[in-house]
Amino acid sequence: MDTNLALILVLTPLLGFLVNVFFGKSLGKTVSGAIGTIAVAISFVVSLLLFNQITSTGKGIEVTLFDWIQISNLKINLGFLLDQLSVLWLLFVTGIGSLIHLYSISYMHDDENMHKFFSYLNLFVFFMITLVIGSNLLVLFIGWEGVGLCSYLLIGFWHKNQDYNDAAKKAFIMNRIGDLGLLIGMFIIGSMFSTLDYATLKTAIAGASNLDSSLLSLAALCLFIGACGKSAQIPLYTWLPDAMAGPTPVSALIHAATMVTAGIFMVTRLNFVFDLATDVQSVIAIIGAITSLVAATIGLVQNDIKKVLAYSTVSQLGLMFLALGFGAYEVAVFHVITHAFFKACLFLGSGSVIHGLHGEQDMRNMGGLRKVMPITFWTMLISSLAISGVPFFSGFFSKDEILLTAFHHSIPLYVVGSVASIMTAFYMFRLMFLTFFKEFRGTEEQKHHLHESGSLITIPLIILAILATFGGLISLPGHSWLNKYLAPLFTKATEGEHHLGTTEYTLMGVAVLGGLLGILIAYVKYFKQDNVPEADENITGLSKVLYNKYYVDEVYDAVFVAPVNSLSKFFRDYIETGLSALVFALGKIANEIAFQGKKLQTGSIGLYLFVFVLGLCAIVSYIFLAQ
Amino acid sequence: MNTLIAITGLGIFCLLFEILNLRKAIIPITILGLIGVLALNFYEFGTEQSYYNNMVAVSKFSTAFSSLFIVLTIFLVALSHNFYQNHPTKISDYVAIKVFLLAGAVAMVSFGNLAMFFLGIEILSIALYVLAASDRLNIKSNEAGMKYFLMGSFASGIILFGICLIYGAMGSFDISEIHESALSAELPIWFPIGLILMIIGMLFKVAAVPFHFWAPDVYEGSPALTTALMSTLAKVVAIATLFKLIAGMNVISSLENQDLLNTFEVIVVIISIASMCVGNIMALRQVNVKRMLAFSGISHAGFMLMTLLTVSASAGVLLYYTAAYALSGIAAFSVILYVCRDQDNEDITNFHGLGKTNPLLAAILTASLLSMAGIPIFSGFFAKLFLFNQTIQAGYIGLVIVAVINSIISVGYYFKLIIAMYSKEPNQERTGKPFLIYATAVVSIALNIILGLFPSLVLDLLQ
Amino acid sequence: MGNILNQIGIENYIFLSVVLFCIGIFGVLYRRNAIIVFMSIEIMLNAVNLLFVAFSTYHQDAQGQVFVFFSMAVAAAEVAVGLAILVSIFRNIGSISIDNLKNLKG
Amino acid sequence: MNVSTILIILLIGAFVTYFSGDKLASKVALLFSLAALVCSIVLLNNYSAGENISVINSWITQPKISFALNADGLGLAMVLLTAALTPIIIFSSFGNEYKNAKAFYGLILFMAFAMTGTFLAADGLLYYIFWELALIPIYFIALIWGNGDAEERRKAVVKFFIYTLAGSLFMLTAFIYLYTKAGSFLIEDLYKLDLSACEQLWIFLAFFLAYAIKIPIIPFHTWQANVYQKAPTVGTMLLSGIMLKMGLYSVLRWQLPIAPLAAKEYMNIFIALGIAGVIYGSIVALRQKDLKKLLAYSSLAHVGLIAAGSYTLTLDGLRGAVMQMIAHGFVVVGLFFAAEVIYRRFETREIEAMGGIRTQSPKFTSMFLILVLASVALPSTFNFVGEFTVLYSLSQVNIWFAILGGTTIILGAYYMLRMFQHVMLGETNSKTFADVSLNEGISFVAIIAVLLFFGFYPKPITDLITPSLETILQVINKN
Repeated sequence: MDTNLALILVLTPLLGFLVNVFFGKSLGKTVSGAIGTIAVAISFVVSLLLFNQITSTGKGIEVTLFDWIQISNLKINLGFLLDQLSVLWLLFVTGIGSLIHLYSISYMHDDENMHKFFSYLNLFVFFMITLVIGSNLLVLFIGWEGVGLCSYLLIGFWHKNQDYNDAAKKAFIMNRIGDLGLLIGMFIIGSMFSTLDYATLKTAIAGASNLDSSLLSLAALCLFIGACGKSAQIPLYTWLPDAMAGPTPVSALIHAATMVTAGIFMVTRLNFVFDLATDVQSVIAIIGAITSLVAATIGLVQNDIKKVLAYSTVSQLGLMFLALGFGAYEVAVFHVITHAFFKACLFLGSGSVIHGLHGEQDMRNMGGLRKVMPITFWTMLISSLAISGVPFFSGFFSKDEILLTAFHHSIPLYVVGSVASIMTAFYMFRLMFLTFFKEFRGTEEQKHHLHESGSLITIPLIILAILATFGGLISLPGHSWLNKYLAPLFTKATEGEHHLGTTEYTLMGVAVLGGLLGILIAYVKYFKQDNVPEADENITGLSKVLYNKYYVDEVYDAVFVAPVNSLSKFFRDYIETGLSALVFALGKIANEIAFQGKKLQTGSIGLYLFVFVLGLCAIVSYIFLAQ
Repeated sequence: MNTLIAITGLGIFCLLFEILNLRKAIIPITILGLIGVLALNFYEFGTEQSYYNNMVAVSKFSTAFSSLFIVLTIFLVALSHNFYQNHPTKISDYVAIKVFLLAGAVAMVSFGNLAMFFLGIEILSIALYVLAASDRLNIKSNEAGMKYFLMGSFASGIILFGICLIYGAMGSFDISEIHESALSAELPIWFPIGLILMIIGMLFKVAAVPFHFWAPDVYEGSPALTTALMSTLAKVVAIATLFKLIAGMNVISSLENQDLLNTFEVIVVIISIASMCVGNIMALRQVNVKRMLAFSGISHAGFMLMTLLTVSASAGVLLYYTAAYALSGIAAFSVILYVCRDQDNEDITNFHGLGKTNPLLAAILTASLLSMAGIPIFSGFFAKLFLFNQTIQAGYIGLVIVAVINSIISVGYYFKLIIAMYSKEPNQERTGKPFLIYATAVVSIALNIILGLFPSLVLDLLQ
Repeated sequence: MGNILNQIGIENYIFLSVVLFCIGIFGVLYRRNAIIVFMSIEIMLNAVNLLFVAFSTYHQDAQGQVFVFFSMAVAAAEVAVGLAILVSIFRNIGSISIDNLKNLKG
Repeated sequence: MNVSTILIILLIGAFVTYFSGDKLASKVALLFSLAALVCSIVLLNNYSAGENISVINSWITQPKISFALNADGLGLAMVLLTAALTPIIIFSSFGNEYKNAKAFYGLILFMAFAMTGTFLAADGLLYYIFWELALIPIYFIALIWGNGDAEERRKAVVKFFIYTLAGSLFMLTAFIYLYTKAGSFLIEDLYKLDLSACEQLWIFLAFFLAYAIKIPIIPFHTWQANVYQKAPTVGTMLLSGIMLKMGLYSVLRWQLPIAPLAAKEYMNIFIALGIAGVIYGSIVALRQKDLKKLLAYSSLAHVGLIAAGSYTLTLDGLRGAVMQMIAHGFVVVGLFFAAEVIYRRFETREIEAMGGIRTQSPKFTSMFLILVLASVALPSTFNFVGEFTVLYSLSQVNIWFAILGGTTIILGAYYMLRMFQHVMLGETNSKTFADVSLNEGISFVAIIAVLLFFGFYPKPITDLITPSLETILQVINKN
């Protein structure tokens, strides 16, 4: 029964993928879209059933299909583990997934390769589900690389444009760097505990006496590198902003709501490992904090609406890692969920705007859209309030939890986090004001076609906006349903449960004020004085550095990519030719000797006989000498 | 012994046919006769006998090698049909000379007395002088004949001197007696010298460095068929005789004087290494195929000389090696004869595109070259293998490594020819499929491959 | 007969014929006229023949002298062939100097 | 019925093909190769049923050489690889017209015969003979039917032949030396020998020379890229798909068990060489202009990893190596075939001249992409299973080996995706590109099916090879 459920859960998206690949073109756009959406919707229903089951029984379901890879000391089987964590993830992956599929039916309708788009999306959902419900690290790795592949395919969806392809390639390779880390981590864990299975690993670690903690920390660090790759943390974050080359629904689904949270999922999954590696945890916290700040600062000055959202995603992910670093896994998970809601909503909203403006993404050419697309406006406004941490929206609770935890562990990181969230509030409302208020700054021709998007686009927006509003209720400070729900996962006493004392309230207040402050600045700067960001060329000073993302890409190019390429050229042109010349040289030498030897063969009998006699004398005299 | 007589008789018959105007019949009858002789020889195989107070001593060794010589002669006679088409009057002479030459060869491997040995050599050599110069009007042929004659007779002089010194030391020409006294008596110093002189003379005949200079010039100058004879029959005879000389007198192993033995082995090692290296390297830059094969022959002489280090054990190996080498040589030369029928030279360019015009002959030539290069399943490979095996067991691993390096070099020039045949465009019409040439080529290469598949056939004959 | 060898030791015969032999060799090496080269070769052979005879006396055994006949006959045959070749060369290039025989080389 | 049947089928096939004339040759060859495949599958069943399918007859009495074919799991796995790839390769060539086709296909079958023999031979000399025999057909295939400037080609091919022959002749010397010790060429007698460390070192090196050139391990790889480029694609497939594996297989079968002490002593050096090959190959592959050359260097990188895995002397290493051999065999054949498919349409192998193919040929694109992803070892392809196992075994020896070897994951993705981007993606190409024909499609699908199936379910292969690998390890660790 459970097996069948699990299989239905996994295989329906795969089925959708196959159908769309083989028959998509003949089925026609709407049908293939419908198929894709239904496939994911079915998995969503199944996840609901499973969720129901889990909450009632309270313990996870293990499904083992068959042995996969045999290695001397560890036997890896293809199996699923459906417990609180994975089912929770399933819920919002498939849920938001199906919403975004629905959205895409209308959004991608003008694209000739719509069936391909849906098949990729389904494939992505398939791999994401595999990632989430895998019962051991290697099955997770299948999904892990699989979603990477799908993001590669979807970023490069418009493959005629080589820049997009570059972005896709970049994403894949940067993920691969992380994946190597993940692999190494797996190797170390495998050799330490001779298992990669979560359950056995947990018991093994719990039972293990005198662990080699340094080795374990190394493993944890490697795993974290993997997480960095997937979840776009410093130093491997630069691919995510470029990934906005993909169609907007992709950005919403993969690069905001689901795939990028895989890193958090993995760390939460292996919390029992990370708990033992405290030094690595602090590394995680620091990196998370820095990432959130850096991304936020860059986000301040971006003018591409999707870029802003991308950087805000990076910075939000940073906050989540901050929480993870303090071992407050459930807090991170909480923020993952709320973030999934409002960030998906924001992306879809921006998508609807871009759709309305026929592909215009630069906020400097927008404005005044409030009247023409009210639904988009309101939904996005709600989400922005949520992300800025305005009270009683979902984001308020989750972000607050994180900052609280940070405050309890380390004041500096708390400060960094708070600054980041203030900035978040600012650039989000900068976005809102530039996009929706004042007069329209685009071309007349665009102005003509301005219209609110169709119902297929607005319905998901509304649903997500509602979730973004009330999502916080799942973990109200004080009595959190989420914490209880996740409790069985964690070995240590759960962190987030703060009894609400004065400090907490003051901190809340501070956070709220910070958020409002950010909004206020944005209001003053872009509504009262209604200045519009300058054109690229006359951006100067600090903002130029920020606008160019601290030139990180350029640095990476100079430090890693360029050397490898020049090295490759060098090898190709010199080492290779040199080596083969070396081999040929042997033959050349022989030929040269032969050439000289031919001169000896003069054809004169006298010489021949002379040599004959010489040889004779040599031999005879040798005999005498040897005697 | 009977073999020897029969062969001589056959020779005389050939001359008689000329008188009786039976030219047409000469070649078929000679071939049949030789086949008969071959049968006779097989019949003699295994009988250990000596005739005319040990002038001729028939042994397994002698009969085995005689059969090889006879087979080779059959091929050569078969080839001569097309070769001498243009001047039919001479054909009887040429065939007769070949047969007498064979008689000399048989005498050389079955001598029991140095006199017989000397006579055998001279019969062979004189016949070869004649054949080398046989293309009277061609200066090259004259020059070849002259060179071969001068150096050959010089070498015979050396050999004669050697025989003389040995006689002086031992007071006898009889191998077995020499052997006896070599074991017992205190040897005068000129005995080893005489021995060395004889060996040097034979080394000249097998064209080992540094006594090899004649070979390329003579091979190139002589008519192709003669070259074929020299590079297959003559070389094989010489090396076999040298082997028998050393083995038969058994002086080397019986010398109680150890350091003389070492001296001898050092000399052999040096000469064989030198021959291999010089032969192979010099062959790399040759454009004339006959010349190239001359140098490859020199290198093969170097290989064969390795058997002298393990005289007691390696008679079978030598037989196998010579058979493999000679058969591939015959196959190669029959193709060369066909290709260069009406060319005035034998340059590689003549072989361009043979793979397209005559795939069969091209394949045969390729096979024979591969066999010479020692690529598996052709007998050449097994010959090398057994040789190396012997030599390593005798402990000369360094020598074997040099040999291995040489066989790598040799591939270089053998493949030059193969490439010419397959990857260049044909540059001439090649008409006619002379039956005898095709037959010879096919049969000889077939024998070569059979030897490769069942080496024990030959290898175990002389155990 | 033995007394001769008593008076003159066998070594002297050997030295004599060795000297003759070397004269022959040098003749072959340094003379360019084919005929003279032939003669030098004959000298070599005859040196050997002399030694044969000496040895046969020394050993009191006739084989050596018999062998001399062999070698003489052979020498005759050789020279016959040699001269024949020489004649055809002379016909073709009108000279008997072996320095003209250098077409085959390399 | 024993293993010699396959050899007989292939050999007869070679001759029948040659005499069947140019018209029929390809079909006949395909028929016989399929027969061989069926036969090998039947044999596999008999073997797993416990039937003895080995052969041993004495052949040459002095020195003692016997005609011994021994099929254990490892040998059978490689035979299956050969038997499965040969029909695919032959079938893939149906799109091309070869002059003198009868000789061409005859040679292909003969080569398959020789390679199968190499995988089965249990007598040192027999093995050597097959090993050399395999060299001759590919030499002629590359020489006669190759492409590019004739003079260049000759140089490349002759270099290849002499180079490989040089290596193997030293192996022969080593074998003869072993014979003088053991008095027999039979593999089990050679296994029984216990040689001094010094002897083992020299023998190990002699073998290594032969295998390093064949595999090839850097710095002995200089023949590879040129020959791959010049040879006709069929030849390239045979070389890269099967012939390389001869070298790797021989490492497992002959080199390690016969000279275990040396293998253990200098393990790290040879692993390091292999990994150096991985990095070097990947980096050189980055900037190749010629598609086939790029693939050649990529396969240099992959075999480097396999070699490293085999030299770890751990069960995982050996097992991973074998699985990687099979996986790489299939994927590289597929990739070269893709190159050929492009060449049939565009008449070029220059990457610059390509691009913008995806819009015109969705089917081809997806197949090509799957192959590319397989070659970068995406999980759920067979290559991942192999690569994971090998890397794991390396990590057991030394974590740094795993890290350095693991760079193949990154660099491989880099050059393969770069290649894919410039070959397939971008603005629609001006030249029209017809999508894959049915024949081409079949070959691709066959390869992809194998890769994906074993990617999810490698158990059959693991079960097949593990016992024989364990016995080999026992020999290695006997003292």
